[in-house]
Order: sequence, then structure tokens, then C-alpha cells
Amino acid sequence: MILLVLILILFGAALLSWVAGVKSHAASRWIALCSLLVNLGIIAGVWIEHSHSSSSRWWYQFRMDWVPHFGISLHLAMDGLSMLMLALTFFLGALAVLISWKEIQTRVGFFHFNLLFVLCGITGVFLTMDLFLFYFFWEMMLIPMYFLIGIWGHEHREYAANKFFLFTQAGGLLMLLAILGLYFIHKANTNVYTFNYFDLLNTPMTPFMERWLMLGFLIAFLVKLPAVPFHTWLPDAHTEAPTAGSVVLAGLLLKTGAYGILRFVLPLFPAAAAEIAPVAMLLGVIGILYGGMLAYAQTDLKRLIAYTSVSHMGFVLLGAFAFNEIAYQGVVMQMITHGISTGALFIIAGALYERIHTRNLRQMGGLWLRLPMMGSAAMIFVMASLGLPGLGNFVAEFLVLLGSWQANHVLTILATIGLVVATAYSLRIMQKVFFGPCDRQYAVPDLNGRELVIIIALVIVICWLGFHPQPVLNTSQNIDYVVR
Amino acid sequence: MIGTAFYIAALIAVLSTVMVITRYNIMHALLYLVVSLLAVAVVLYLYGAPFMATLEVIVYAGAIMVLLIFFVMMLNLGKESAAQEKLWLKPRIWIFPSLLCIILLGELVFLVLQNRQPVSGVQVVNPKEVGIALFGPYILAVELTGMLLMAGIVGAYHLGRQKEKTLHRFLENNQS
Amino acid sequence: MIVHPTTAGMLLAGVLFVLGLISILVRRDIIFMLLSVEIMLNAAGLAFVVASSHWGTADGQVMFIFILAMAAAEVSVGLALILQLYHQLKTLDSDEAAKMNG
Amino acid sequence: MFPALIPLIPFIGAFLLMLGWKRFDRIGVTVIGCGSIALAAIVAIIIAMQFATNGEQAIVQHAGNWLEAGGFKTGFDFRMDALSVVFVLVITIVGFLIHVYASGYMHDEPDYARFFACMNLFVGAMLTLVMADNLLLLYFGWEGVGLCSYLLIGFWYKDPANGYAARKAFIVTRVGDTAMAIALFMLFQYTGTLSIPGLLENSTHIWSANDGVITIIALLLLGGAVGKSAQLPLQTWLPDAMAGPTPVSALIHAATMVTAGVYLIARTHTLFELAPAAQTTTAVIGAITLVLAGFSALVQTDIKRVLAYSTVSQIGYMFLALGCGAWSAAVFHFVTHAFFKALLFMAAGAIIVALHHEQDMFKMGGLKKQLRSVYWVFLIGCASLAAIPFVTAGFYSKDQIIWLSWSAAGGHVGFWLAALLGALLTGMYTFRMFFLVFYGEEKTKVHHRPGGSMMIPLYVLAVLSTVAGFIELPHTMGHVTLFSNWLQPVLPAVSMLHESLAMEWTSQALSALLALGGIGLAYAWVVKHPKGMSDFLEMPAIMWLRGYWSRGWDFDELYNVLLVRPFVYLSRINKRDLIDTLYTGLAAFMEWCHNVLARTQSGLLRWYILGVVLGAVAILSVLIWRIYI
Repeated sequence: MILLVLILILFGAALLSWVAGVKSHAASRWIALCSLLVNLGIIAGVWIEHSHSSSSRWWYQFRMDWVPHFGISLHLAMDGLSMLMLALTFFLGALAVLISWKEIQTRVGFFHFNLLFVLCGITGVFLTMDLFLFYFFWEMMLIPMYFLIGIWGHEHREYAANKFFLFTQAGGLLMLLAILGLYFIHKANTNVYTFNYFDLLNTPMTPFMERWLMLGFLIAFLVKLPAVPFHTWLPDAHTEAPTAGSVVLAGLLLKTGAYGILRFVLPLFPAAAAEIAPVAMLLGVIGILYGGMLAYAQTDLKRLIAYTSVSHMGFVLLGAFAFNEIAYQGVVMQMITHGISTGALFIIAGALYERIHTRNLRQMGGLWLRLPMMGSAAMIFVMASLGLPGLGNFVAEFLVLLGSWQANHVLTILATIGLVVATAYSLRIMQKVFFGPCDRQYAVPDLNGRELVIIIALVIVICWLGFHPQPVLNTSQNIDYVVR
Repeated sequence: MIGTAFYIAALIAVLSTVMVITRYNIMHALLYLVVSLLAVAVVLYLYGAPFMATLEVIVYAGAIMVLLIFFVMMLNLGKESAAQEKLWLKPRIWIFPSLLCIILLGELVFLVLQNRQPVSGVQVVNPKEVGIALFGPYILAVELTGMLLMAGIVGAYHLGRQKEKTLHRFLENNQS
Repeated sequence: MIVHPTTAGMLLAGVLFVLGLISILVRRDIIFMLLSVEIMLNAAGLAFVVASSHWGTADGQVMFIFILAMAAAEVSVGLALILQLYHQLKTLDSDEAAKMNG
Repeated sequence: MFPALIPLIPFIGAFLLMLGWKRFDRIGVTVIGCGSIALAAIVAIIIAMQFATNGEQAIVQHAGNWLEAGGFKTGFDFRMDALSVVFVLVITIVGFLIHVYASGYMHDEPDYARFFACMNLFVGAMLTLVMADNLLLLYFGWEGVGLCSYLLIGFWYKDPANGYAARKAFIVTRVGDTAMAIALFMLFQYTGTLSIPGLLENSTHIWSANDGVITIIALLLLGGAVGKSAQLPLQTWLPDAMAGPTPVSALIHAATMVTAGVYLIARTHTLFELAPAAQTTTAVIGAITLVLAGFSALVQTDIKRVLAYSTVSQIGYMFLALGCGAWSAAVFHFVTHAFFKALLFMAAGAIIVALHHEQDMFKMGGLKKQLRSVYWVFLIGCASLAAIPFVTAGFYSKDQIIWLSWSAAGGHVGFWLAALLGALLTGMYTFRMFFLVFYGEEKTKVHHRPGGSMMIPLYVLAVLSTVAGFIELPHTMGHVTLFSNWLQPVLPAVSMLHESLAMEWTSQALSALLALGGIGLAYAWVVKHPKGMSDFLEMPAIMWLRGYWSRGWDFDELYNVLLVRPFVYLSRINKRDLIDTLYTGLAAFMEWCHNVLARTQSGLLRWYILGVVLGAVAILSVLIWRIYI
């Protein structure tokens, strides 16, 4: 029941903040913030309650028939992985509301409606155990996100929004086909119509069929992840989205792809997934190196950060198909830390844009003089992004690489070289933005109180994950990974 | 069992139709069309459909053509219109469509000539049978036709009326 | 040579139809186009009657009547439209009425 | 006392300085900055005493779990054994002296707090590195010092050249780190642990000597060490790193961080002993580096670059020693080198400040009278670097290496010759620098003399550079083995190939003679016959050679052509993302199709009819074709 409450709170708050936004902008913002904080509180409670008992894998289950005739049910369940993802969702969601406090001044109510609706969809994706419902939530994330980019974005927002929508929608349709295929094959083999994840888990099917259905799921998730060569929607969408949109995109939406691979592709089609593992790992490595190289070349700050996402999510793909527990733990870690660090970088880029009204690296430089606090924060997250030990990303990347080494030596070596590339592009951010000569005399204020709160929260989390990742690792340990 | 009458009527029909499509002056074309229709009425008669022949003469040659003639007279299209037609009808324009149509004709002819049935006489279908069929199995179609005619009347009235408003509102919107 | 009457009638209908088609293709004057449509309708009607006599049934003739009615309605509405067009564009050139190009 | 306190105190200092950069005034920053290091030094000394009285038992503290996943487990384990104690003491004591010096050197710097925050952070990371009980924690310190090195080289961030040097340092060392990371993966795969004692223990069971896997692992570790310690082929970053403030060069790029590679190899010596090929590679790299860097140092004009190349060269000696199996000799040279190189850098810094940030030696000269105190400490430093016999620490440590490079089990006469050549070069470039700076005519006016906070550390180090040598004397001169005895529990004694007193005498005499000869040559070159020499130096071939050497044997250019430019070029041309072009191309193709099809929508009635006719013709054709033909 608590799972349904999580979704309903967001849904209700979304409607409420829209209505309230007509009268008062502040009310809309507060409603959004409070709903997310309440959810965050609930999740924190759940986590504390379950942090010691590792008795059962599924902490909560909720099941209600929806369309029993077709075997569709309202089936929600939470395990460690869902819980971690939800914690990240609500944390970043709250920050997204905070960061748009001053940035968004038009159609405030509708903005928060969309934001909460996206988060609602993401929550659903992380919780649902019914494939039909999963597809429903999967599509539900898209449309408000489309509006977020298309209405409150930067100058090329419509192009970016359309591109985002087309790519993810195309992937989603493939997934729908695969879901229906699985549904009918299950019916043919067992004479039961069901969309239930647990029932579908051990559907007997021919290797040929399994391969194609797996591809349908995998491509949808690869588009979302995004893996090369399906990544090209990402830089545009990230660049053009408002800061909150970028944070939600990078921090959460990409994670649904990774989550999908861990939750659906691997358990549903273990044999086919094992078969395609080398290819998938190769795609991950290509993503790491290619994304890094593209990031290095960019002159638009947000675009640069967007490409670093491609690079970082390559590690997720690499680890997910390494089929051993260390790598899986690393993948879960990477999902969380990438959400935090890249989200933080987008927040910094947004704050910078608010101040100097440009994202062009060529027009920046020497800003440390004016913005030492922002510079320090940027330094921390840049270091996180290049994998400095002591910050969360290092733990994640190290575990992924350590795990994938057991699976494939050559690809792991290439991925490790990606760390050098990461250094190159990460340091470029610092050099171009905060160091170097100061051509333009920007007279801009440093971080204000609200931004400081956001940044400090993020810094604390990333350091906590870097020095004491054990709670997260313990929680994600509880999952039945497919280990070869 | 077709005879000379058919050939003559057919020849007149084809010739006058050719004249219709080659005239520059609309009035001439219309009159040739009346001739063509009358010739077709003869053919209809020869094919055992006297009632249809009558209708052809009355409705087609009589009513519809006369309507057209009056309409053309009302528009008062004069010599410049004919000159315009002459200008438009250049070989460069008509040669390709005509070729295409002749190919089509060839195909039609080929298909028609596939008829390998033994030669028999023309069967007469008298108007009574037509009437029974019309108000028997085709009653619904007849009513629909009535509605079509009704719609034609209303439409013609609506479109053709010219009060203070000279433009139809859709056209007006398009223009603005 | 003995020609089957149906064949002959059908050939005549085909020729008339194609002539109308040629006309509608090469003409730009919209009244001529309406005229050509009449030729083609008439040819089609002729074909129905020929078929009717071939089978010895009334259906073809019934169709002819419907075509006739349809032609009447078409001409009346068509003429009204031409009238509007003429007032609108001050010409009968059908190519002028090409606002719906893509 | 907890060993974890030693790195923790500087970290706390750094943390305080970061948070309170606005609130503390200059004195507060100095107190926290220097005080934290002093405190760490005191704690280190106490723990070292504790350890000394304890006997051979290493003090290990488990300060907490770090991460544990799927059979992989590491914690924040700090270890104090003989080797760590040596490094910790050197780092804290020299670090403290340099901090004190920096408080004078950086006195007019507006970003004073940031400087000390980074310095403290560095000391903390460095201490973590040398005290780590598992390789992951060592890696943590390893990357941490890299970060601080980056931050401090680029400390004066307004000059893009500094930023470039900083990034170069970080990226080049990161290349080595990558190799090291892979070594960690392999070690975990085979030994199932990253705990240093554990994996060293396991390694002897798993591998026999000369096993292929262990050789690869050792070579990868060597790659990491080479990156950090600026050895061939990753030495290029160190000379550029001199863009940082001088105390940084003294602390990071001379005394401590660059010797992390030496520490790593010494720490994992068991692995290298199992892989003689890797060990020989280490020695070869050391020998080549020390000679190449010596030649480069000979022709530099920037005083700090001379010292930088000399650092590379001296670390080459350490690697040579490691490669020959003379573990304690390498560590001994590290200690003396830390003292005299820090001394030299700081003295050079004093000169640079005195001449108002002039670093070109050819614009200095005749400073002997002006800066008499600096002259003396600089002389002591130079003497120690050039290994003048009997009175300097450098003599004892370097001579040991030279002798062992031939006589030790892993030694070779080629190494010995390279080391001797290095000794000659060292004498030459050191005293060329010395004479250029202090003799000859005065070219630049002295602005102000260094104050007490800068001079006192210099005096202390000058004393240390002299007396530190006496803790380890060769067979031929008293045979004191305090230092190697101390390290005995951790680092095995060197196994000798030749053990002949006469040979040792010869070697020592030869190296001393060569060092003195080098000094003599320098004297002749710079002071006695500057005219004659300059004629010789102006010869085209010599000019070319000088340029080639001074550019560091064009390694920079090589890497630029091979790696940097292709990467930058590829990323530049691909800025718009080729794959995206695929998709935009698809979209453009669709749009083109749309345009083509839209053109058929001409609005011309006859056009549409033509379409109908065409369709009819086509359908009938198909019909006829299918039925009748």
C-alpha cells in the first residue's frame, strides 16, 4: 500500500501544484517541494527499517487486479534496487524543484505539474512488476518531459524535444512489441494470459524467439541509457532543457534504462543476454571512449556535460553485462553517483547560465576570481566525474572495472583508458570556466543561500558515497543477480 | 445482330465527340455534344432500351445540355475565350495525355475483344422490367438518388446565390 | 465479319470514354472539363445499357438511370461552383485554382 | 596513538581552511596550515618511537570499512612499519619545513588560504599513500596527491600556461595510474585480496619466479610508478610542473610525491622479485632516465627546470637501485634526496624571490655577496646533490647505489657505467647552475633578502643534508648500517654478486673523482673560460644538440605527434558527432522525400486526373499481364 501512496502523493501533488500555480507561484513550488520531501522521508524510513534485516528480497508487494481478463494487474513491489532508485529520484526531484525556484517564471504551475508527473512516471517505472503497467509508466515519463524541454528550454528547444521524443518513443515501441511477444508466447506455452513479471520470468521459449524479444527490450533501454549509437538525442535534450529538466534527465531518466536492463533484460532472457554480452560490453566501451572524445571537443558547457553522461553510462552497460556480482554492485553505485555528480554539474552550469547568460566555454574563463565557492563545488564534481578516489564515482567505476575484468580483459583495459579521457575532458571544464585568463569582467554574485544548500547536500552525498558506500552496497546486495 | 443503323449512329457519335473535344468555341462544342448524345440515344434504342433512349434525349440532350448552354450564355464568354482555348491547346500540351489515353483505349479494346461468346441478338429489356427493378430491389438506391438530387438542388442554390456577399465564407477565409 | 453486338457497343463506349478522358486532360477551361465529364458519364451509361442487353436484365438500365440522376445533380452543383470560381478568380482557368498545392 | 591520526590531522587542517577561507586571517591560516603538519609530525614521531620500542611488529590500524561487495573487501587500514615510518617521517618533517618556508614565500599571495588548504590536503594524501595497508587505499592517496599536484601547479590559474602544465601533469600521471589500476584488477583476480601483506603473502604461493602473469602485473605496477615518478617514458610532465609556486616544487615535485613510485615498488618488492624481467626493466628505465635527464639538466636556462631534470635524474638512481634489488639503498637515497632537493628548491625560491621572480640563470650572477646565507645553504645542497665525498649525505646514498648497480645480484656493468656517467653529469649541471647564479658579474639587482621564516627551514635542511648520510656508511668507511637494519623487517638485504672491498674502493674513488671532475668542468666552463666555451657551444651541431636536450629529448613533441594531436584532431573534426549526422541525414532524407511528394500535390486538377489515368493504365496492364499473357 505504501508503494501506491508514493505514486499517489506525487500524482496528487502534481494536480494540486498546477491548480495552485494559477493563484500563486510560491504555493506551487512549495507543494512540489513538500510532496517530494515527504516521499523522501518515507523512503528514508523504509531504508532504515530494512537496513538490517536481510530476510526477504521483496520488502513490499502490492497487488490489485486491473484488467483481469487480459492478465493486467496493478502490481507494485519494492526491493533494494527499487528503493535506492527511488531515494535518488526523490532526492534529485527535490533539488530540481529548488533549482528552478528562480529560473522558472513562466507557467509555474504547469511546470511543476510536468516535473512531478515525470517523477511520478519514474517512480512507477521503478516500482511496477507488471509489464503492461511498466510500459504505461515508461510512456508516461515521456510526455511531460517533452513539455519540460519544449516549453521551458533554451533556444533550440523544439528540435531537441522532438528528437528526444522520437528516439525514446521508437525504442518504447520496440519494447511494447517485445512485451506483447512475450505475453503471447507465455500464453501459447502455459495457456495463461499474464503480464506479471514473476510469472513471465521463466517463460519457456525457443532461443530464436528469446533473442528477438531480448533485443526489443534491450534496444529500448539502450536508447534510454543511452548507448552509442543511440545516444544522439541526449546532448540536444540535455543542452536545451531547463536546469531542472537536465537534472531529471541525466539523474533519473537515464537510470530507467539501466534499471530496465538489470530488472528485465537479464532475468527475463538470461541465455540471450549472455549471448549478446560481448557486443553489449563493446558498446559500453565504445560509449565510454567515444562519449569522452566528443565531450572533449564541445564548446557548449551543458553539451559537454551531456556527453560525459554518455561516457559514464558506458560503464553501466559494461558492468551490467559482465555477469558478476562485483560489477552489478558497481553498476548500481554508478547509477546513483552519476545521478548525483552529473546532476550537480548541470546545476552548476545552470547557475552559471543564470549569472552570465552564456553556455559558451569560449566566453568564460577566470571565473574563480569571482565565484570561488562555485568553483570549489565544480572542482569537487569534476573530480568525481573523472573518478577521483574518495568520491562516489570512483567506488562505482572501480567496482565495475574490477568486475568486468573477470569477464573480459581487453574491453576492461579499453574502458580503463577511458579514465584518462575522462581526465582530459573533466579538467578542460575547470580550465575553460574557472581558470585561465579573465577576459570579460563579469561582476556576478557567488552562490546564494538556496544554491549553497543544494550544492552542500550534493557534496555531502557524493563524499558519503565515496567514503562509506557500504549501506548502498548492502542494500543492493540483496538482489538476485544473474551470475554466470 | 447489329446493322447499319448502329454503325451510322456510332460513327456520328464518335465524330461529333471528336468535334466536341477539338472545338475552341464552347458553344460549338456544346452543340456537337448534343449531336453526340442524340446519336448515343439511337444506339441505346438499338440495344433494346427505348426508355433509356428517351431519357437520354430528354434529360441529357434536353435538360442538362440546355442548362449548360444557358449557363455559358449567361457568362457571356466571347471570342477572347475561344482565343484563349486556342492558345492553351498546343500539341506540346495534348500529345502526352492523348498517347496515354490511347494506350488506355488499346487496353480496353484488347479486353473487350476477349469476348469469345457466340454471336447472338440484342435482348430487349422493356421499361416495365426496369420499373419493377427500380422499385423492387433498388428502392433504397432510388431514395438515395432522390436525396442526391435534393442535395444537388440545395447545393446549387446555396453556391449559386449571390447576394451582398459575393464570396463563400470558406473562400473568404482562404483569401484573407 | 460478324461482330458481337456487346463487343461493338462496348467498343463504342470505350472510344467515347477515352475521348472524354483526353478532353479532360488537355483542356484548361473548366467548363470544357465539365463537358468532358459528361461525355465520360454518358459513355459509362452506354456501357451499362449494352451490358443490360447482353444479359437481358434490367440492372444495367437501372444503373443508367442512376447515372443520369447523378449527372443532373453534378451538373447543377458543378455549374454553381464554376459560377463562384468565375466570380472569385475572374477566369475559367482550372490551373488558377491551384491554391491547394503542397 | 592511532596511525590514522597522522593523515587525518592534515586532512582536518585542509578541511578547516577550505571551509573558513574567508574567516581566517593570514596568521590563522598559517597557524592551521603549518600547525596541522607539525602536529602530524609530532604524532608520527611518537608512533615511530612506539614502533621502534615495539620491535619488528608493524602497527596496523583498521579505521573503518570502505567497501565490500561480492567477495571484494577493503577498509581504511593504516600501517606503520619500518618503510612507512621512514616515509612518514620524511614527509611530515620536510613537509613542515616547507610549510614554514611557504608562509614566508607566499606572504603576498591573495589566495593564501587556498594555497595552504591544498598543501595540507597534499600532505594528508601523501601520508595516506605511504601508510596504506591495502592497494586501494594506496590508490586513493596516489590519486589524491595527483589532484593536489594539479591544483598546486595550476595555483596561479590566470596564466593558461600554468593550467596547461597542471593538466599535463595530471593526465600523464593518469596514464600510469591506468596501468596501475589494471594491475590492481589482476592482483585481485589472482590473489583475491588487495591487502598488501595478504597479496604479497599469497603471491609467493601462487606464482613461481618468472611467471608470465606476475611479470605483467609487475610491469603494470612499474607503469604506475613510472608515471608518478616522472621516469621514462612518462617523464615529460615534471619539468613543466615547475610552473607551480616554488614551495610546491620543493614539496611535491622533489621531496615527496614524485618518489611515490619508489615507495610503490619498494612496498611491492616481493612481486618484483618474482618477476626478474620487470625488475631488470626497472633498472634499465632508471639508468636511461638518469642519463637522459642529466643531459637535459645540463643545458637548461631556467633554474627550476635544472632542478626538475635533476630530480628526474636522481629518481632514476632510485629506480636503478630498485631494479638491482638494492631496496634499502633506494629508500636511503630517497631520504637524502628529499633533504637536499627540498633545500635546493627552497634556496632557489629564495633567490627567485630576491630577484623579483626571475628564473633565468643567465640573468642572475654574482649573488654570492648579495645573498651570503643563501649562498652557503645552496652550496651545501649542491654539494650533496653532486655527491662530494665524505661530508655530504648525497655522497653516501648515491655511492651505495653506484656500487650496488654493479655488485648487486640484479646489477650489471652497464648500469654501473650509466650511474658513473650520471655522477659526472650531476656534478657538471649542479655546479654550472651554482656558478652561474653566484659567480660572475651581477646582472639583476637583489630586491629583498629572504626573511627568517624562509631561512630557518633552509638551515635545518642544510644540516640534514649533511648529517643524514652518516646513518648508513659503506664497508669501506666504518660500515654503519643503521638504516638498512631498520628496514630489514620490510625490505630484504641486497644479495651481492661481487663482494670485494677493493672493487668497492675503486668504484667509490671513481665516482668521487667523476663528481669532482664534473664540478671542475663546470668551473672551467662557467667561471674560467666562458669565452672559449661559448665559442664551442655556438657550433651548429652543438647548438642543435643543446636545443634537443633542453627540450627533453623531444619526448613532448613525440607524444604530441603520436597521441595528443591525433586525439585533439579527431575530437575536433568529430565535434558535431558523426553518428548524429546519420540520424539528421535520415531526417533530411525524409524531408527530401516529403518535398518530392509534396510537389505532386500541385493543386492542378488535370495533374491529378493524369495520376488517375496513369493508375488505370497501370492496373489494367497488370491485369492483362496476369490474365492473358
